Amino acid sequence: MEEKIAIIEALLFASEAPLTVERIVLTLPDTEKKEVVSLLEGLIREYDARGGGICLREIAGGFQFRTRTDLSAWVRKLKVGHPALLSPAALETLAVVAYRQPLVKAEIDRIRGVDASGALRGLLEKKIVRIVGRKDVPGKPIIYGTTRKFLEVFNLKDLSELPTLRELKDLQEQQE
Amino acid sequence: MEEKIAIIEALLFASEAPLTVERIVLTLPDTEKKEVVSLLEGLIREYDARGGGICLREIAGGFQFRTRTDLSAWVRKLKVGHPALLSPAALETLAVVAYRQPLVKAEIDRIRGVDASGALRGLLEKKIVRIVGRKDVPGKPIIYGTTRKFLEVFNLKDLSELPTLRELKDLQEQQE
Amino acid sequence: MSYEIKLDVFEGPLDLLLYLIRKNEIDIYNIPIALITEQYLSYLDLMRSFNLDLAGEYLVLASTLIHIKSKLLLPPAEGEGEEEEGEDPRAELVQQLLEYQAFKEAALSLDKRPLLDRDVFTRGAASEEEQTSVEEADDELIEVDIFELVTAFRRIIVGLDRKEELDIDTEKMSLTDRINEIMERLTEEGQISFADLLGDRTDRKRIIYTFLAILELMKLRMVRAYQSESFGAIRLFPAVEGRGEG
Repeated sequence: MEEKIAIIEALLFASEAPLTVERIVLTLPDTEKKEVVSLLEGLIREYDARGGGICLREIAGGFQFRTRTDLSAWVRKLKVGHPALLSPAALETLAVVAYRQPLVKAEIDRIRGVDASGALRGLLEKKIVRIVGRKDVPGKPIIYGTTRKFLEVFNLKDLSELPTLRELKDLQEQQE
Repeated sequence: MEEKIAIIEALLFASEAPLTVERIVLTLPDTEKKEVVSLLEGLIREYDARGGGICLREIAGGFQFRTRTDLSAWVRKLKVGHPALLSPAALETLAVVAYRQPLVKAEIDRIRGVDASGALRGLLEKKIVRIVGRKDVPGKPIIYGTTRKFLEVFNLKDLSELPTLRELKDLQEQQE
Repeated sequence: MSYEIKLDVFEGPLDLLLYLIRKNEIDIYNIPIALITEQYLSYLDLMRSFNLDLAGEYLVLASTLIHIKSKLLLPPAEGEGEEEEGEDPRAELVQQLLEYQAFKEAALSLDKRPLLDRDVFTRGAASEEEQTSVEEADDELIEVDIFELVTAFRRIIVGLDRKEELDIDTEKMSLTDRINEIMERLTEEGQISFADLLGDRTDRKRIIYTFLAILELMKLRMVRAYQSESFGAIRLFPAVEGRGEG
């Protein structure tokens, strides 16, 4: 394969947004716009003829590799059960619960300085936080704690394996 | 092209992380692990023979499309900002963790002859190193190890692919 | 001075020592300690004169070198056979240097690999499927690191009263483990006796933590404890029936 095509292919693949012809021309020295367009057209034809899982398409004024549309059902199947990430709010709430449990929501709100209802609901749904019980005081507030799944997610034998703030501080202080 | 290969190619392309054979088998019905492996090997050969801008590689226990190493200068030109490079201190610390894991910080400090806190923290933040657990000795020190991201960043199939550490010749032998 | 630029590139005392050994083309197994000690110390002086922060480890190695040097000057103790594998005072240091050198080389070879986002790149764009959110699976996997969790906690705590920073001790966490366990069983079984809670595992630590956990739960008004007669079985009940968010 001609080296120029290989370079364009690498650029297309690594680019975050659809790649414009202008951008390719800027990156490759001594290359005319016309030449780039014809190389791109060649690439599109090559991938289409090959009939593989990927194709090159002109999108939003640029060019981008995509999975073949008729294979989307398979790709969606792959995405199910993809590990979820915790939002910063969820992570903070979880941290407070983990280190201060068993505790009531009012205490979480106080420490975080914001209402933790939304984040807490999400954590309950994900089953990493649970209702431990209720307090026998007026209002019967709910007490929260972490679950066994929490230990699994963080790969901990038990809660005493949680790193302490002091340990984190030790790691930090040397940085200056 | 056989439809199965096209599907696998689409899955590989769509997956954010290196895709394991197990995952492919789970997604494709009536497909044996052995068959998937041989199809993957075929794809690797096909892309290599084609000499285009992308190649398929076995990384971190899975398979992933990557740009060809020798085209890196071109792709870097396209990407804004420079990748966060690891400092020599970070690399040394990482080498010790990679070869001696699971291990505690005191062992890293001993081998490097300096306090590794700062470097270790940086590696934890980059998610190249992680907290594995605690050692069951007085003080319960934290044990560290490398992550899957370490394999992804350093282009490794698994830890056994690390080049062997230069043999530490026994002092006595050497003197004879 | 050729070594001016070298001053802050050392990764530590061992690195400096290796540099001196290489510079002098010395056999690492047979280090002329007097010469190396002298050069090492003058480097430290130089570093000091440039007001560079000298990590304590540099001084530790300096004293080790001086110690080895003085040992080598002493005549061998009487009766010590010549051919015996006499302890070379340098042996430990050499071993340490060799080990460090091996890792230093390993670090360099790691850096020579095709690194992600430096030499190789993965697909840059998010695929169409990633952009549209996927329905959450029932038993969802969560990808998060313990280090992120502590960092998040520290971020919050730092803004608070210093008292909050009182360290989390592992004792408290062991207690919390027991509390969670007790409450879990209480929700399942409705009530439970102290003896049941202990089960077969009656080691001292477990008895103490179980007892402390119950006291804590009573203080928190989460359980009630009843005893039908003196010295009779203590039974625990949830303080408030029912669960679920209300």
